[in-house]
Amino acid sequence: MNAKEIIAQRVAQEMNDGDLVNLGIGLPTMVANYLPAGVRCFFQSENGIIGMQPLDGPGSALDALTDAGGSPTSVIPGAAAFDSVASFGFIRGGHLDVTVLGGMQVDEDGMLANWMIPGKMVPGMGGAMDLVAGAKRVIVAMTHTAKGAPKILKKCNLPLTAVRRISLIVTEMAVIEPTAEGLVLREISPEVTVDDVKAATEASLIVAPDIGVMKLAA
Amino acid sequence: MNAKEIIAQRVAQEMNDGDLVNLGIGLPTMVANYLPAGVRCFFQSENGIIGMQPLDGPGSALDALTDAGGSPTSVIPGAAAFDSVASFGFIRGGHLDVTVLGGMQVDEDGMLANWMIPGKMVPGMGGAMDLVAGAKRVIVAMTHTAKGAPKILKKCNLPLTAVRRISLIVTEMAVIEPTAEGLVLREISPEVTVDDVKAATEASLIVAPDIGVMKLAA
Amino acid sequence: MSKVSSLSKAVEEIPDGASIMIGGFMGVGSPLKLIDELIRQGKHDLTIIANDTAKPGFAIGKLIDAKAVSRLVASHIGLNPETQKQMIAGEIEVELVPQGTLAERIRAGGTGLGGVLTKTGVGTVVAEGKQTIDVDGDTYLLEKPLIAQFALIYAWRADHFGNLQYELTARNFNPPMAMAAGTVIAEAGEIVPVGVIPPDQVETVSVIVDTLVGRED
Amino acid sequence: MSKVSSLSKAVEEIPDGASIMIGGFMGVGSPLKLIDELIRQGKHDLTIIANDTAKPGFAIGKLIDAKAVSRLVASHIGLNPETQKQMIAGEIEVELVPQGTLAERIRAGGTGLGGVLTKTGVGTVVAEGKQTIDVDGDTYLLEKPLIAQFALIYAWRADHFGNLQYELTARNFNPPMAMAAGTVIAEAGEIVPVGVIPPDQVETVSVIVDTLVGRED
Repeated sequence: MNAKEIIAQRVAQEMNDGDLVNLGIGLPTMVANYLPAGVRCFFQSENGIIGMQPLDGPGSALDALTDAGGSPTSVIPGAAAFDSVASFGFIRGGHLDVTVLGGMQVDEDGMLANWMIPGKMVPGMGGAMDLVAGAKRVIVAMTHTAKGAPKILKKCNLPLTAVRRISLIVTEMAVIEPTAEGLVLREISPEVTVDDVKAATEASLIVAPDIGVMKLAA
Repeated sequence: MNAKEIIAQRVAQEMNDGDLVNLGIGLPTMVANYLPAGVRCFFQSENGIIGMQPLDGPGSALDALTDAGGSPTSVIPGAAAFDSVASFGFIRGGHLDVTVLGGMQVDEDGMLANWMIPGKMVPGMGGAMDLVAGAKRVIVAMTHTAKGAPKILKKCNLPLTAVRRISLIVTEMAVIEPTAEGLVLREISPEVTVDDVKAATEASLIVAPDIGVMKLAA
Repeated sequence: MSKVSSLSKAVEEIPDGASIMIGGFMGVGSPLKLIDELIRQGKHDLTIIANDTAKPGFAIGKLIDAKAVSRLVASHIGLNPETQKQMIAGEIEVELVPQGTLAERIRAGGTGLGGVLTKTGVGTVVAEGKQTIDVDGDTYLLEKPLIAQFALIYAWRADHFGNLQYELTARNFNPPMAMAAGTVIAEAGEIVPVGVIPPDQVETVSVIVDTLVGRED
Repeated sequence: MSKVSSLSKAVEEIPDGASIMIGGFMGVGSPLKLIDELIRQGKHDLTIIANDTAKPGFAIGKLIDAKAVSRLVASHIGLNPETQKQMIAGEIEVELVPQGTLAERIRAGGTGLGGVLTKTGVGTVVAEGKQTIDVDGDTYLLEKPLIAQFALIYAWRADHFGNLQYELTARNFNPPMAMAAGTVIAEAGEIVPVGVIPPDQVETVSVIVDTLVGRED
């Protein structure tokens, strides 16, 4: 398994049956492929649908049915479509159980930066700021480092996505929970040691007394 | 013709083809019966419909299709139903061309009071405050006096419905336009004189230089 | 994942003293069976948020008749003399709210907005004690969001997930209320298999509905 | 009372320098023919309010390619490098707005609200220069209403009055934009006789639509 598959599989274990879930474009989208048996989630896409599921095949694509990246998608029976106003009503109103987003940086306060690099990349925040401000749980799914440099920092130096402590960080090396006391290292990958994780992390980590090993399929 | 019929008929002449119109319960509802030839209006009811029209007969009544008073109504082809949030979006958003409401008092500043008599009658404002604050034109359709006492006063002593100068007052005696300069007497009924109107009005009236006579069917 | 429940069990979870939004406009689109069951189970001291109290002997009017309501937030009570009587006697505390503002306050509560900025009520008794906010030279009243512990909704049709469709003017306050309550109990005229209602015709999405009661319970 | 117009006539009424809301999300649900006609008629110096600018060569991306846009209010331009290029070169002034806030600001503009009170953006660069309002101990950003001179809408189906229906995720920003513009021009996939669309399936009501253009114009 590559890093992305490990992350997606571990994030999927955080889902509960019946959850309303928004998956960001890219890595987070892969989470839908790893849901534990018996767990059915309702996937929302912020462009206006609840009940998204992957396309059966290219033949069933419809111009008017796409995910938030503009790619064709399909729906489960019992899906519902609505406009952007209603879509963000769910998100901002606290109706979304979980959002899974990518991250550029997370810091010791659990703050997330994932939408711009000043002077370099200004794509716009899209729905990210509403998702981080409004979802019940915010899970950041990202590789532990970028080109060898830590992404989990003492303090974010990129512009924040929201002033809100996110719920969980899942990387290919570790599961880390931001708390009022700091970043708690909850699980490590079977491939690494606690010291490996610490070495790849700029922020201080509090090692949980009951630290476990990420359960991953072969 | 009785007073109410006169008022309804004169108010109907204010409507333009294609107008979106909200008629209050009671007298204002009668306006729909007197639209000039060639004038088709879209009647909105604040409980969530545009395209209301009177019921064909009792046999066609439907529990789920009523006017704002809860009485069965019907719809034109091309009508649309929506919730209360959308309904007041039209009203507050300035999409309503005309609202016709009853009045308890109107004063020299063109302010309307029509929703409560403290200590006596507190029915609640329903949609009246939104209608008066939001409609493009507010027409007050009311009898000129109540039990012989003037209803067009120097200053309202009942709680106001909105701080907004209404567009027109139509009574069985006169058509009066509130302006920045005061109440302008535009038309009088064929049955009365200017002095009759003045005698039945507490507020000062500015007689329009081109004052006319209300045109009414026999 | 069916949410269908018996009428009595659905209403049993509502405690005395609960805050409840109830859909309907003069009883049209009100969940009549849920209301009857509230009375049968003797619920009392309720806070009701609704457009109106219908009339004596009908819909929310029955809750007033039963003296089950201690606090009421509504836009209009003029067609229910019993509500006015109990208000004047001090038995019900009544907050009257302009109808459009009531709808928006409920919407704000359900969609995570901090309040409503409206011109409706500016300069009137409705503005007393409230903050006003100037935006680019215009003055708006800041009206606060409304939420409730429960919403009792009437839908024309539901599927077993809880997707809801409404009919004509029986829609009214039901859709925004379904978003603004902790627990949403919907009474449906008909309950159909999942997939029967096309995605474009779902008006209240299943994920916010907790319990379904059929009309023919 | 038919509102059907030719494509060229519908677009001729839009002057250079106009402010225009355009529906669509990555081009899905955008009025593609109206956009092409804006370019054919050489409109320029436009202010565009839209969720995004799609990608080069497609939908709103074509207006960017044609350098027809001088100001843009959007939530996301990451998939259109040409927009980013023109922004960095100072050719387009870009205001980036969180997507939910963009939707609510348009809704506020169309429904007469003085602004939006949202937690989204509080404490971030989005909050810079904006007023914050405290409501019962929580801090909200005051985001101002958006309106435009024109809205260009894409509907799956219309009747001749201008009642509109949308399809799945091609809905997105079209319904709120139709409420928030002085003149609403809708491009429809199909135009049917009045009465064909049932009242409960009308999503944008005819009274706010000014001009209709058929897809096969």
